[in-house]
Amino acid sequence: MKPTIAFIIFLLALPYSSGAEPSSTQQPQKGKPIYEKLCSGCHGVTGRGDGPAADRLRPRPRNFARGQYKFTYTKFGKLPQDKTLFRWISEGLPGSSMPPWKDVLTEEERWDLVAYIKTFSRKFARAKKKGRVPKPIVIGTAPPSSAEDIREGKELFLQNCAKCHGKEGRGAGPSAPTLKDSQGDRIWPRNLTKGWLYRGGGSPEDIYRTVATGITGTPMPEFMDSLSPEKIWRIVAYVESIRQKKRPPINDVLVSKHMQGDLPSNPCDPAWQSVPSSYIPLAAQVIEGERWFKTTIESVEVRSVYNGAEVAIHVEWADKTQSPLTAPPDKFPQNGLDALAVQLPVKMPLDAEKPYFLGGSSAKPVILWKWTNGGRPEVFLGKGILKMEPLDREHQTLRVAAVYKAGLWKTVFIRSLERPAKNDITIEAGKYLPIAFSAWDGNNGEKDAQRAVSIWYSLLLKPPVKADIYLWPLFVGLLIAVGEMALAIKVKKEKEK
Amino acid sequence: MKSFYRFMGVFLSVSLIFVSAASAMDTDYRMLWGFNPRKTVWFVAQLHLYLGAFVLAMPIFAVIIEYVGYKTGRKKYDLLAYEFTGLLSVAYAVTAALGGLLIFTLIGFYPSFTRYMTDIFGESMLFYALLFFGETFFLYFYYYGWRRLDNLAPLPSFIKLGGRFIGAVGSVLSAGFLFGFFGKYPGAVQPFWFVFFLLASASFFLLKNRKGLHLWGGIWLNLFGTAIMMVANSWVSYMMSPTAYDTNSYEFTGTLMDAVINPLWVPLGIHRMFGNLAFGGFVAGAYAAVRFLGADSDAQRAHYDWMGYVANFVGVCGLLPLPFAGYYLGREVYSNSALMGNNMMGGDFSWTFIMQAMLVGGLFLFSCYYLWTGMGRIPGAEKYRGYVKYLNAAVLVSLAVWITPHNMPLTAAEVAGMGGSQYHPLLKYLGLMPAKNAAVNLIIISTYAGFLLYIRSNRNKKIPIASHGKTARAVILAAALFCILLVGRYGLSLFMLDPASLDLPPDRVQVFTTTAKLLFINCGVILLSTALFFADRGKTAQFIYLGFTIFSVVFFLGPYGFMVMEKASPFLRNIAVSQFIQLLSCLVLVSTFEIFLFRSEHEKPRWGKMPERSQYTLITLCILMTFNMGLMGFIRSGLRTDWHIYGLLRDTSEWAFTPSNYTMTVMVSAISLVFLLGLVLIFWLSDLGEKKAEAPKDDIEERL
Amino acid sequence: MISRKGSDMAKALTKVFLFLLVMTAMFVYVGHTITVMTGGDREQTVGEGINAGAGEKIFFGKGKCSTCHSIGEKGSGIRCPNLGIKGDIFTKPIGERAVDRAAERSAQTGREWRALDYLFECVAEPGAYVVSGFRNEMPTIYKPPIDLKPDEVKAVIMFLASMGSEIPAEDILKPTGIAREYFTKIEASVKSQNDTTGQLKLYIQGDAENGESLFWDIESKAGCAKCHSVNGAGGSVGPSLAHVGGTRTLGYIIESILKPSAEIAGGYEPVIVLTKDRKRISGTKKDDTEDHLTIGTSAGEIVTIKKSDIRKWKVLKKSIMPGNFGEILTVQELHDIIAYLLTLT
Amino acid sequence: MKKFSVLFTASAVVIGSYLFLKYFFSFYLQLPIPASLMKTYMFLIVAGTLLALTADDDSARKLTAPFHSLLFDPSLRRSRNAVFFVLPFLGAFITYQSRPKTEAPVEFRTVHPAPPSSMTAFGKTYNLITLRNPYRELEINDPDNFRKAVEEGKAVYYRNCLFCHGDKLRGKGIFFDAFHNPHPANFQAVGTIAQFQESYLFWRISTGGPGLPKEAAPWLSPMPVWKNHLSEDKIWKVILFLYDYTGHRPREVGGNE
Repeated sequence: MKPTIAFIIFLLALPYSSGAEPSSTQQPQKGKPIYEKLCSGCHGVTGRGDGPAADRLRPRPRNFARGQYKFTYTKFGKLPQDKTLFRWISEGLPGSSMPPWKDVLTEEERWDLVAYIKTFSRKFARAKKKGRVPKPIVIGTAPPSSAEDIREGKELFLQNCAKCHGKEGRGAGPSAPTLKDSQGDRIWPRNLTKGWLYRGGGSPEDIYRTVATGITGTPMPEFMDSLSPEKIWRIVAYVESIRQKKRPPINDVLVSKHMQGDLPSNPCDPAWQSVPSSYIPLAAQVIEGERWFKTTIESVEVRSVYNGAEVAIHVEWADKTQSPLTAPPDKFPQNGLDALAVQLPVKMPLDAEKPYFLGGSSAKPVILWKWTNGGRPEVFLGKGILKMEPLDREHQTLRVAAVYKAGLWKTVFIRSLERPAKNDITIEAGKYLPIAFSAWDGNNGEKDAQRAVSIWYSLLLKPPVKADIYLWPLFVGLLIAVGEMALAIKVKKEKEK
Repeated sequence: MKSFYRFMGVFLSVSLIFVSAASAMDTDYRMLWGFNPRKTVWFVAQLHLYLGAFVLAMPIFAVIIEYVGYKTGRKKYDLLAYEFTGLLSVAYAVTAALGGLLIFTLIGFYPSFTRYMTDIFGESMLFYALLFFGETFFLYFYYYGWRRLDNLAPLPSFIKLGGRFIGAVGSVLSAGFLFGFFGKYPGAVQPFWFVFFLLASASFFLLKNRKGLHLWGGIWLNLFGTAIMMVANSWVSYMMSPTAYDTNSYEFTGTLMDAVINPLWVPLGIHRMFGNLAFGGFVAGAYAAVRFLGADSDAQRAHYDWMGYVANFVGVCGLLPLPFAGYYLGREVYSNSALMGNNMMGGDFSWTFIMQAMLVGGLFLFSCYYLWTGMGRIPGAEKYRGYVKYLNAAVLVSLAVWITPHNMPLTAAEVAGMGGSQYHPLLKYLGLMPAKNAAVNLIIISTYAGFLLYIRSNRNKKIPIASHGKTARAVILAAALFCILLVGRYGLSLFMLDPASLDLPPDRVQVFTTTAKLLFINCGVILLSTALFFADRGKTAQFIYLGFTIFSVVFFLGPYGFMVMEKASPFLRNIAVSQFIQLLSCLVLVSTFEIFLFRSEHEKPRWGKMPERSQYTLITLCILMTFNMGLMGFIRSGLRTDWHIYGLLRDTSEWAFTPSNYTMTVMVSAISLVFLLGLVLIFWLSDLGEKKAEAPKDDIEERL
Repeated sequence: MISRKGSDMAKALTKVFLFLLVMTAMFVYVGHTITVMTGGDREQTVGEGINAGAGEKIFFGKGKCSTCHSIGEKGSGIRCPNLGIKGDIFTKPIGERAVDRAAERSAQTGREWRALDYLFECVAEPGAYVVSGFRNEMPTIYKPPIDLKPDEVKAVIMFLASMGSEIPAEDILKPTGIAREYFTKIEASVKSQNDTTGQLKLYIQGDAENGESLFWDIESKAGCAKCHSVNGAGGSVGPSLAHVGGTRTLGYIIESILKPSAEIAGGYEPVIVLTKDRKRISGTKKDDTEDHLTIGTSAGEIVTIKKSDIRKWKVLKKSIMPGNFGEILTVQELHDIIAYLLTLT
Repeated sequence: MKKFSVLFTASAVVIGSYLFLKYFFSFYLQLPIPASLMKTYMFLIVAGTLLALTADDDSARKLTAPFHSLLFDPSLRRSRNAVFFVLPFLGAFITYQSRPKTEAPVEFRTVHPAPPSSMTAFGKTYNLITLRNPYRELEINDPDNFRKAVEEGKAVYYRNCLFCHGDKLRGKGIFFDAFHNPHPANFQAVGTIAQFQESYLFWRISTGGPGLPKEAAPWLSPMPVWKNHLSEDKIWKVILFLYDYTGHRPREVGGNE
């Protein structure tokens, strides 16, 4: 018995063991080979953030030679503590290309690595010489927040943060398209609603730290001098309230609900709120043609309903700018068009064999419903990612509506279930229809093959629910109740005995 | 009344056979009253088989118990045997009637198929009907003669002498079957008929006194029953493995005997006999359990508890060899048609076999459980209580391995998680033959170990070897010799095996020698443990040999099987045989030791002191066995896929497809329900006609 | 005994009965779960045409190849050689392996073997050159109980060849050389099996020429051409018989003549029409529009009737083909006609 | 508390086994355990625990004691009523939960399909049976240049492969979520590159997803056709890097056929 419990405790405790104090014997020379094997691909052998992968990553890998570190517990621009570096090496920076290394490297190796990284910048040696020890800010623990705090936090947020992060926190503030970091690279304010992508960690203390110390080397300033800790905690409370903590689960089936009457054709129709959404992660199109590595559109959220005649697909995604911009910034003049395409096969596949997920092929083409900001929706026959042939517009029954608001595009695609032309697909209820998505962020310079893509998912028009899924539970419940009754009677009799 | 049923049953069967042979058939399939032919025939045939199994098993059961009573001189065994025989007559009549119904449905629904079968088997069908008269005669003799022959009054000396003479001559003649003087036949045909006729002849030695005469009648009742089963079996097995046909025209060209002695005839017969024995035991156990639950006095409870125990014991005796009989049958199916064999284990029926594994595993598990709960009624069993959980764990782990499929059902998300592969990288190995073999062997060993603990519970006084007589020593040495011969001979044959005979390249001979060496080591361990036994280290001897067997069968040959499967897969079946032989040797030797190791203190078990759940265990065993038989029937019939007679006569009806497992469970459940309810009815009917015997007093050791 | 102490026994029986029901429910539940998990009721997949895709379906379906052979990680059969890449022994897929094996066969027999020849040999005579380490236990797949047709055999070979070989499809469709020999063997075996099934083998002794004249002579007792066509000639009331010898089994042909109603060819449903002027017209339904019904009568004419003229009409279960050929034809004449039909491949 | 001990042991064993199976597979082996199998095993564990604990009367009584006292103990009246009230709803809820769900149709694919005997790329035809990595011999003959080639391969990897196959070559690059089915290959696992000859990798890299044979579902794989983006040279070098980084050895040509 006891061993059992001990074992369970042991199992539960397993993932949570990690040290935090630097080992006394950090050896940079031991860190060097590790660095060269594991880190130099991105950060470069010389630590200048110029590894082979560097220019294809967003954000660029850290340039250690500058001695500027982003998420530190020290004041803006100051050198970080060793244990901060240790933390980011161990846990990685969520949402960036920096993975956690604690599963590969021992604690000692990671400390050695910290020591080695510090040798790239002379600032550390100089500071050591002068006996300057990095002073961490005081954070404390997050106070409990009330609705009042959140409201006040929102006020503070609108005053201090909304210029870049936007009123809704999606990073779509007015100055968002103009930002660059200290190396002159374009940089986007964080979309604060997607909480699992916070680079510097997602706990309230982490958020406090970022607000208080800013992010060195970026336009994110430190607020610890201008705002009192209480105010910062209120901002944290507000940010916490708008942030979705975990990435939604990925579901391979997009379920379309049956409804009576007309489908909601307005993307902002409140009816859409009651339809469950599916989270579809997108990847940059790194596969064909002019490849593309730095997408800004990380995912789309899809909802769908249908009635006897039509199906509506509601696609929603975060985009920090509505492109084309009315006034593009001088520094980054790309000004393409935002767009989104829904991809379907031309024929319902009879077995597992589908068209090529990336735009089809000439042997097995796909249908693309493409909406472009400011243009008319078009239907293409896709025979490859770059071979999209527009289909005759007359026969099309596709309608698209789109609304941009506070960093969020919402679009609705509505089409008849019946195929509008012979060479097109009839959408049938109860069948798993392959479906895929492509998205373009114009202000990020995306067009044609340079876009974000998804793999195939399944769209299922779920036939209306039958009553028996409620009847069975009712039946079982009643059955149990009757059984209980019998038991109660028996117990009573026995007690009387 | 009963004779009327019986008469009607036999008459119906015989007349219908003639009708079927004579009727002019102009159509292949017919629908009658809108019944689904396939399901109707399925239903009737399975019901007939259930009752047939019951009717065949009960006499085996009764005769064994009666013989035990005769030898030990304990009256209560005799009464028990009589009680069971009383169930027989009504069941017999119903079985015959159902057989008639079956033939009628076959003629009705499948006329041209029935005609085809009649063309080949017509004569044996007539013979079949004639056998019934013998069966009926001996049934009457056995049942109604019981009271009159229930004493040891000697028979006239000419009968005694004649009996001995016939017995001696018959035994010698029957040996002729073994050595092939009456024709050479493939597979186990010769040994089977040797045993059959040996039993028939040896039974004459019993003709010493009146009780002996009665027992003789009982044995002949069984012989007729077996013969009837074997005749009917030949039809069924012929449908699976037809012989003697022209390979171009696919027409039957042989004689009746060619068709009867088809490859699966005897394997199926052996499997059925053990199956019937287990079935009979479990049905009788369930009967006792129901009587126990409804009993109104402690005396009755004690009686039915004891009855349930005996019945379960017989059931388990039938159950233990069943996996091996099944393996033998399966192997013959493979040899006869690799296609059919593969469809059985890896094709359409792989999942049905997973269900079968669940049921058989359940049988073993609940048999063990019954023994464990049974320890509660034995004083002195407390000291073994602690082992129960380990045995339980061993059985469960084996069971888990046994029912893990190779190709497991996965959701799309799981498939994606494994990169699109349909096999689990690790668990797939549990689905392969070597793992299954190891698991089955471990289950049997664990059940056996539980049984050992059980019988040891009230035998706690060790007997020193010096106090045994010569006979005891001789028996032990004989057992050891038998085991050494068994294991060593097979080891030697593996050692000498030519790789070419298994179509293997010469360098794979190493696999053979490794296995052979293991068997030789086993012989050494037999010697060692026998020596230990003679040095008064009996428990250690048992422990060493059991331990070695577990190591060798489960932990060595189990994993080794995977290697063999990769490198020399034809040898895998020899591995399985090695496992079986070692296990058998272990059961024999350890049991022999056990007999001479302790003296029974005769601390009486407290019969009747059993919790209700143990009785439900007996009922569960009966239900599981019934389901299992139905499921096996489905497999046997389904293996022919869309053929009436495999490869010879195609089933072109619209019901030729293989039904799903769900359809199977629904059908089998329905048939089982009808059968079990019918059984209650039969018990009730037979109860009506009987004068009530006094509930026997416990443990009256009454010499006959 | 039950009746005597009724209450105890009745209670026990009730409990046991409930217990039995619970066990049964569990059993059915397991069966249901397993059936759902394993993809519902079993269906036989049949490939269409002669191509690798069809061959794959046959491989995993009707041909039952996959019960013994796996392809790489796909399938669970282990008794026979893996046809993909697996472990140390099978480092090449079957198509590629066939090249090596063919070379070995050439060395053994002194004839020139190609990969294609080897594949045909594997199918036609599996025991001829068994892979070392495996038993010679492959059944003859073009004989019962698997009973593949020659085209299905070709499809399977095409599927095997598609894994790593470069054998052109035409070579498999029209095999030459050693492959041709084996294919001829397969065809011969299938044919002899078809022609001699059961008692039907009697019927091959007819005179096809006489049968042909009976078929085409409308005035004769048979006069099949009244309704049936061959290569465009003849009537169009019944189905065309242009390829009946090659596409239908002998048994089917005989049954269709003697028992025309047993199975009615699709598109030739017999109808009976009662017109408003009390005329009965029976025939096969050729076309059914909103206002017209076109039927081919048993006399061999095509009649179009206005729906407005029809009082009643219905589709029959009985073929309009005369069912009395068994009576009006002599056995010899019947054999002759069948012999002629068999030439129509 | 004493009388709960047997019940507690039973629950501890069941829950412990569940956690063990879950942890063992998902953390230790990093493999999913199929839900169907998990269900079966848990059924066996629950049944086995019950059987073991009811095998003798004493522990059976102890096991049922809590239920018995729940039914009969007057002081537990409230709990009894609560349990009686909750049970039907619980049953109904479980039934509702077990209604058929919409799951994507299962699509099996062959993960490591058989390669063709030859392939064409870079204007040449390669015989994949005899094809060797031209840089492999440097490993013994010229270790310095071999290292150089590996370093060049590393650069290729970080510029091209990193995004899917990840920093640690475990197949968990930044696009892992988006390309989750089929997911990028994990080169560290023993079942991937360690199983193959270098020519196999050359084939897979050069022809990418669309070059897969049908049984491997070429329409699903996002693997680019690298012969369109990389030179032959770079492909061979990146292969060197994959083996070098993971410490695996390529399978030697020939085997023991």
